Amino acid sequence: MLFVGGVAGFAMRLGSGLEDRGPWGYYAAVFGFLFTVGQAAPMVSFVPRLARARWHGPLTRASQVVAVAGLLNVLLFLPLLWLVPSNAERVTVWFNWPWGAPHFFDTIFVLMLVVNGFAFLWVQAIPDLAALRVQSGGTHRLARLLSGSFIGTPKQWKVQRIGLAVLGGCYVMNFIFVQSLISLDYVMTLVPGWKSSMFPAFYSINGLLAATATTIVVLALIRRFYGLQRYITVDQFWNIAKIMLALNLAWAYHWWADFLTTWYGRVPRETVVTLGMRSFGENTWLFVIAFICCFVLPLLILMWNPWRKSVAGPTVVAVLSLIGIFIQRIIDYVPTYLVTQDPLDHELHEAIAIPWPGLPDVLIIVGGLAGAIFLITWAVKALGPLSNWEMQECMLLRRNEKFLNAEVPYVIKPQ
Amino acid sequence: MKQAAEGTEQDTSKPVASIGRRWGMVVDLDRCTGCQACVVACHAENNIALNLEDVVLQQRAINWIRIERYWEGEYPNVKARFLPMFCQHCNNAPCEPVCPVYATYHNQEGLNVQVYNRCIGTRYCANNCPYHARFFNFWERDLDDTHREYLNPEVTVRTKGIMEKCTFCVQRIRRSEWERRQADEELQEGDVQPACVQACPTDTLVFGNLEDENSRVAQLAENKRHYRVMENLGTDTNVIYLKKVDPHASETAPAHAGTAADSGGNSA
Amino acid sequence: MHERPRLTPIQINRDLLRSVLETPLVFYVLLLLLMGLVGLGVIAATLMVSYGLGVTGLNHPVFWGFFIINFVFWVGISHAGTMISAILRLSAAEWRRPVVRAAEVMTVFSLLTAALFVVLHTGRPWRTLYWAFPYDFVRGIWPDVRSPLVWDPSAIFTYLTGSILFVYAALIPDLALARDQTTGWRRAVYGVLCLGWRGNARQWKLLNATGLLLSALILPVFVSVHSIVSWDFGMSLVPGWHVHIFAPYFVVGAVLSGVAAVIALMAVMRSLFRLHDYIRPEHFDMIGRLLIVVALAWAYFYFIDVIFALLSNEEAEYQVMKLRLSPPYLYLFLLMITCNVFLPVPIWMFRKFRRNIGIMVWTAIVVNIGMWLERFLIIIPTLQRRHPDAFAWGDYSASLVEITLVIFSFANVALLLLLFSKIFPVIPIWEEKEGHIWKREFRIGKLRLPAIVRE
Amino acid sequence: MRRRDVLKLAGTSGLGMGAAVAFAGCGTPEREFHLQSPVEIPEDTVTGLDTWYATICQDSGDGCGVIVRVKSGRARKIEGNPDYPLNRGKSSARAQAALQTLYNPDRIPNPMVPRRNRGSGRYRFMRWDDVLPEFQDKLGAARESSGIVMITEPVNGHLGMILERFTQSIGARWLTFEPLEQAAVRQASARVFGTTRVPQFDIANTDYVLSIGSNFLESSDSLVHYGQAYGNFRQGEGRSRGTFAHFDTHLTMTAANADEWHPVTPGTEGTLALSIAHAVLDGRPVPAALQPLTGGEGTLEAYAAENVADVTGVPAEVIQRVAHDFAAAPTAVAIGGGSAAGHTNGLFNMSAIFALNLLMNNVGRTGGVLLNAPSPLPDIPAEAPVTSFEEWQTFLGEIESGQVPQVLLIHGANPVFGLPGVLNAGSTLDAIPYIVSFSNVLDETTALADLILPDHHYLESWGTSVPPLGAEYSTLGVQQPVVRPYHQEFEGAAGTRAFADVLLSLAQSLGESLAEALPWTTMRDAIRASVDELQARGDGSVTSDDPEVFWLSVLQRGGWWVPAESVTADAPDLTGLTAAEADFSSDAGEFPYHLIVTPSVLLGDGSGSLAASPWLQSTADPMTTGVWTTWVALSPQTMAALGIQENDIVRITSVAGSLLAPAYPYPGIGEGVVSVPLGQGHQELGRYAENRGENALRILAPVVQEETGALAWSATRVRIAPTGRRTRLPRIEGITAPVQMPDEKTFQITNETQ
Ligand SMILES: Nc1nc2c(c(=O)[nH]1)N[C@H]1C(S)=C(S)[C@@H](COP(=O)(O)OP(=O)(O)OC[C@H]3O[C@@H](n4cnc5c(=O)[nH]c(N)nc54)[C@H](O)[C@@H]3O)O[C@H]1N2
Ligand code: SF4
Ligand code: SF4
Ligand code: SF4
Ligand code: SF4
Ligand code: SF4
Repeated sequence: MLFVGGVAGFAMRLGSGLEDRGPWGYYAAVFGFLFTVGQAAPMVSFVPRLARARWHGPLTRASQVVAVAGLLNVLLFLPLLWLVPSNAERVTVWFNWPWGAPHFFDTIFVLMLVVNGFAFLWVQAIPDLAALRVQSGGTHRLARLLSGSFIGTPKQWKVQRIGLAVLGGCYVMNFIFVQSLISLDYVMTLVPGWKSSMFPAFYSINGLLAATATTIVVLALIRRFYGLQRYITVDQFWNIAKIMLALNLAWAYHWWADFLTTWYGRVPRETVVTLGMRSFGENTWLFVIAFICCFVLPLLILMWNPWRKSVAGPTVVAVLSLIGIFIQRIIDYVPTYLVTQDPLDHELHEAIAIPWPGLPDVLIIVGGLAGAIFLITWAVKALGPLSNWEMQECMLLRRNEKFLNAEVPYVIKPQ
Repeated sequence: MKQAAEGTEQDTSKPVASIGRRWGMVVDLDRCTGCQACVVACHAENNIALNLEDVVLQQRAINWIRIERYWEGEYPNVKARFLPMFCQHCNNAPCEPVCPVYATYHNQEGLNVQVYNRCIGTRYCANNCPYHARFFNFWERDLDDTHREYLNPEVTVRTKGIMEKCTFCVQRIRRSEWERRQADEELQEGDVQPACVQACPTDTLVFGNLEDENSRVAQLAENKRHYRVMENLGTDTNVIYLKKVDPHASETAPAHAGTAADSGGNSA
Repeated sequence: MHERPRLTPIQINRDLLRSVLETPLVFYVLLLLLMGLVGLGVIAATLMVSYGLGVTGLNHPVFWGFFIINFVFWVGISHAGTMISAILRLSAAEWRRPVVRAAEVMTVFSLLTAALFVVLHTGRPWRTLYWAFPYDFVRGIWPDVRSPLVWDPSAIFTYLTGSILFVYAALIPDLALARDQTTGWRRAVYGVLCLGWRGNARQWKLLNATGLLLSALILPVFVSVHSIVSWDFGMSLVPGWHVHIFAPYFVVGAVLSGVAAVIALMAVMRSLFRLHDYIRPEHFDMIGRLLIVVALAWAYFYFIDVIFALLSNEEAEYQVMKLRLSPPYLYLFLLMITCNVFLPVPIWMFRKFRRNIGIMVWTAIVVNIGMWLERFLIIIPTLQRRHPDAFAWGDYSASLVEITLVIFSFANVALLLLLFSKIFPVIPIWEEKEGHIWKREFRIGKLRLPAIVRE
Repeated sequence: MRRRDVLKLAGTSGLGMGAAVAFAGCGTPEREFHLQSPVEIPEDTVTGLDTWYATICQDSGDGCGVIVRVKSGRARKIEGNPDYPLNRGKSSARAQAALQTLYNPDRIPNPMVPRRNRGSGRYRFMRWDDVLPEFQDKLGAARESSGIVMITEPVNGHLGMILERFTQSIGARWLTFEPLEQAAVRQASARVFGTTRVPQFDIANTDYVLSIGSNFLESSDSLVHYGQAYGNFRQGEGRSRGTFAHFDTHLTMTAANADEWHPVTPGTEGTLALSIAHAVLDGRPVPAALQPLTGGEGTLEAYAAENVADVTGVPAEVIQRVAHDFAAAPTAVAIGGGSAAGHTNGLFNMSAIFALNLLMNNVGRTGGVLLNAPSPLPDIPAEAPVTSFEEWQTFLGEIESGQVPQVLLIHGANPVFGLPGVLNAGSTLDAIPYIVSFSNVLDETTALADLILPDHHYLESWGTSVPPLGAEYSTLGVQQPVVRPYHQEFEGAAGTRAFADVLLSLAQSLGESLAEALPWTTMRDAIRASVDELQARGDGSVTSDDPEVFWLSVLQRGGWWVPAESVTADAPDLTGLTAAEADFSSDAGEFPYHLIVTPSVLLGDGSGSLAASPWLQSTADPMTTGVWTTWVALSPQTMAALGIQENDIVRITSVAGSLLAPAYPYPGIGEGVVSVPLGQGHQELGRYAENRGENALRILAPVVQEETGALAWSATRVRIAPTGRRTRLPRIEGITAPVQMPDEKTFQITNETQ
């Protein structure tokens, strides 16, 4: 229903036409947020696997299932193609490429990322779906459809593992690439004179932070609503919280590098955008809130061991981080879409204040979130909240044993 | 002292208390003939080390003021343009915050001051100066022969390892202040003439107190031909140029072009 | 397969103290050679201080040259220490054990060398005390904290202090061991140095806490040091330097060159001190995998930098990039990206190559060549084309003095490492023993699999 | 020598000298300088304050007034004299650099004789008392047989007067040397304006300047004066901006400052001028004064724009448009000079150009051509006589054929350096048995001397100058010593002596008519006598009843001047002038390029000791920014055709010789012309000048302008060949020619003239 409300909001916006992208700022922010958040989460399952730490078992499904929101993301993306000019009317990374830039190519890349996410999810879920297929005697249609003839021979496992590794690796690179591209084509190059090389990286860092934050939130929700307290323990939260804290710090670090370089240089065409519009100046309060949510509060909360080594602490911080990222997206998209100057100008003359969202905007925000949550919930239901085979693998290779007088975790290293 | 340039919002708030005096220079490009009198006058006044041939070949020649010559167009419609360039005494100087030892700072009269005995020669300030106005002493100078006879005793002789640049002939400013002080008077318009200003036959260079509305320099600075070099860097210079008048130019050369529309001369 | 051999503590002691207790001929040969190179460097530096910076190839506009390149390079190498010790210690990675001390010590020595270059490159080095010391020696004027050149020594000396403490704290048990294994004046010296270590539970607990605390504290320093060095360039207005991405870009580059240097160092130690049981192919394997990520991250940042130079719509930046991409710099550019990414990363993708120590050493050297060239390409072509005022564009060619001093820097670090290895054991003996204690085997099905304690 | 007492300015606290002095307020600057020196202070006290003394700059013969800052007995800075009418407080690069010629480490400090032979390069210092008697004897002996030759630069003022009388009374032949002779200009001026003193073109007040070949901003009669005028011409207050059109063989510094400039084929400047005249007349009949130029046709139809476009290289519509603008301007002036005067048809060229002023009827009017004020003293000439090249050829020919003079006296001239190499002036003059040079640096001609009696530097000696240029005031500029001679006479050393003083004391010793003609013992006395005459007039910039006070005040001011009475000149007389085409040294086949030698704004044509000043050597040439050496400016097309790269050393060969120079791709020159700057190529002249660059005067072909006898120094053709060698040309602009960034132009232009 909320999603339908969101569609209504979209229709209202559509009524005012696609010529002027000013009113579409919030819509674009929602897209930016969902795209980042939705597509980021799967990376969290890939990275610990790479490090062979063996605590990540419970969270793989939680993180990867968020990728199904990609469907919504693609739909949200399409109207943006009409909102932004082609590379002939602005200075872009496509330079003078004569056709299709950036619209056609960006669509391809976005689709590629989404497809990659789905593929990753699918490959990861194959053994579980196979188990489901066998358990249900072949009646579960989805399982039968998606798991094919997987029965768990060593060769099939090997192929699956390689597929997982390759898809995971590609996914990380794809993600960073596409986020950087989106940040350039749909945000930065729309503003005349704004050429901060930090921005794509910062945008991607927001994404990486969103990865851990989303995973924690989804994990917490799954834990709560599926009653999986025995499987999803503090361990998972604690380990991801460490990564998340590092990313919160990285977020602040990247912002600070951009800020310091701009502020120190005192070049008017840089300060008007970075300082006047995106940090201090017109939109100070919004930025301060984002800063507090993404850096200050997470640092203050996760500094303390009891709060870090719990379930609630990281979850709270994750939610705060997500709020901060959303505000950051608003700061990214809304004022840049309200810029009326020609993108080929040398300098932005006036920093733009972010207006309050109108009713259509609120509907779109709520609707977008609702739609994404709806898709994710459905996928969790369809595929299951935990990945059985990962859980089993982790439990096999990581166990608590006695050592002298204490009980310590041992990690078995077959490689 | 806020000096907003036209068309851009510049926050140039330098926390330097003004004492009602901001030294500035106006350079009228329509007058300069390229005769180099200013260059030699500056050398004579400021004890600049001799630019011997090997120093020039090493690209270490020191010329606090230089006449930049730009080509424009192609034969036979070729022109040469002369641009006197020296330290612009920027109110928002990029060279100042980067000096680790406060050897260069902005004083209350608007001058960008170079303190020789404090400079340790990191050369960061020279990298950061957009106008290439700073010069470094790579060698120790040889003053054993007769060249020390005509040194100006009011100007320090710099050893190796020290950065130097145009000072707006600060020794002349101080000297004129002292002379007026002996007579219990204030500095007046026309009292101070830096060496280059004094030598220039065409009156291209005009010096004075930009804060004094009645001074010639302040009035010329409001001339409708006025502009600053590299204005968009936000350096807020105290040197203001008056555009060259060329009745045959197709349009006023834009300071910023969205695309490289205007001919910029030969490519390097 | 886990190749960890079975070693007794006595064996470990003997092997790892060998470099301290015995002095083979090759040591003297190396010592003389390195001291010769260092001596040449001292002569070159004296020439420079007497005659002025004219003996270098620096000119107007290229005011910074080989010395700054070298400075940034060595600060970059110094990042290996923390990367390996602190991060791996905090994440309890098992394979760090033989590597940590060598990496940390290399950090200390490369930082010292880097600091030396900073002092050398100034016009009046005998006055640079004014700058490095936060005290108003004369007339109540303190160093200007607005300047990145003041942040530099703060960061470097903080890092240096932290690293020295790190090294020293981890050395204590080994010094105690050395004390126990030597006699005479050596025993006395080691005795004093080990601060009365007895090896009881309380002391071990303190040592662990120290290690963890220092690791956690030094991590932000590690990130900040090379960020601050990058801001020597980032804070300027020079087109090509005023790049916002410099901070993380430099940090990643530093990690890349530092870790590659550690690879080379480990291989040298392994062959020189016959430590084949301790430094095993699996270590190189792990480092190789880490390097893939780092190299790709570096490539991402570099790619962004290049794109933005072309994208900025500023002619001056475009001219800088054009200069970098025209001969002769074009060849250096191609060499650099080949050395940093296109050659090593595909090699590192394969387990077989990762476990081949010879190949790893070559890729490490290649990476460091590439990183030195990267700093060169950041500094020199940019200064040649500074700013839209084209009247003073110029060129640069390094002089013999500069080249000598660069070689000197390598010789200096090598010499210091050599001397260190003579006095202290290069592999933390107690960590090795700890690793042996913490391992165990498990049976799963028909396999006996090794395991290690985690956290 | 006694210290001077200089009166404090009236108005500041006087020291009760008793007599009043009045300064007439003509052309006074806004602020007076405190030219003061305490009276009655003992000799050796160093006061710690600096003092300024006024004198005349002698670095270019223009005679600008300068003031010199002296502190602790050393000259520290030279500035323009704000009072002096010619330059009104402004100065040039050369004036500033006089400090370095004064304190030149290679100055000759004592009288010298060569150790063994002439030109051995090793000298022995002598004392004046030891050498003067012998010199006097030889002079006396040669006087008997009329075998004395004196070679100097062209001088005016008191030195000119003294030399004139000296050479006349002693029966010496007096030759003056001007490397790039301006005879065509002077004679054209005589024909058109009725006086050989080239008039002042009133650029400051005119609306349109049409210039053909002239280089009035870089080397002329007073580039400082014309620089000031140009500044006023452009943006002077109370007047609208003037327009400046220039025609020249290539883009010179003067051309660079024009609103439009057009290349003209060398030698066709006169044709161009007549074409412009034709367009200005626009069908009206040719005035009587210009009739001779029509060559008997009666009309200038032959010079219609379409007819001459090919031969001059200037498009017809340009000629017509410029002529139209020239004629339509409220006031306009036509200037000529430079290489146009150096062709075989130079007189024709210059006359045609100057005649354009007659068309505009602007002679004697503001904004037009102003005749120069006469010298204030009847026997002190404003003009300096110049010996023509033909005479030089004759003179050298006589020596070669056996008529060898016995004594040669040289001062201020360097013919061995400046004459075309084919004349072999060095070896010819070497035949003279006794050569005495008064130069204070060892130059190429002085290297032949048997006795060197070094002169003071002009900052150390007395003299006067009647400025050749100046319509407003009749001026006598007084040059006084501002410092004691750097090489002074006392126990240990012999020191230098003023040239004029040596001559005067010789005149006294040689007696008879000489002593009568030159009744003074020192130059100072001679000047004082003239100044007393001026005092007696009772008018002018300084008046006083007391001659002593008058004298001191004149010294303080730097001279005396009075507004000019109206000057009469002869009527224009162009009869006998025929339009002629320029001849060249050789045909275009073997020698395809015109060689245009350009005197440098810094180093001049190489005469004098300007090349010994490191400042002048190291200051950028305004057009190429080259320093310390000679180059050849070639068009990029020429270079491509010859396969030459920038910095390649090329050989430039004329019928008279060849020289080597690095090639500089010059955007402002066409394919048929090459340009070489003058000023270098010395073999002597000290450590800063020796053995660097090339002297292009050496390879000038000995082509003579028939009507004037002057050297046709623009008539040389050359060929160019690569040598395969390269060098690095030291340039201030660095290694690449700088460009403007299109998005951030440092040099900005507007096309609004208001
Ligand atoms: N007439 C006379 N002459 C004498 C003597 C005498 O008694 N009478 N005494 C003789 C003796 S014994 C001596 S030691 C010498 C001393 O000779 P000087 O060195 O001349 O000593 P002072 O005159 O006390 O001070 C010199 C200058 O230093 C300045 N000054 C003060 N403080 C500072 C500061 O912190 N920094 C700087 N840069 N300048 C400062 C003062 O204003 C003064 O102008 O004179 C000798 N000559
Ligand atoms: S022009 Fe250069 S040196 Fe002068 S103040 Fe500005 S930045 Fe500093
Ligand atoms: S060169 Fe001197 S003035 Fe410039 S930054 Fe270094 S210390 Fe400061
Ligand atoms: S103001 Fe003084 S220091 Fe500056 S350029 Fe002119 S003469 Fe030189
Ligand atoms: S003195 Fe005046 S006219 Fe001559 S170059 Fe300098 S600024 Fe230009
Ligand atoms: S123009 Fe001649 S006379 Fe006048 S100042 Fe310059 S050099 Fe001296």
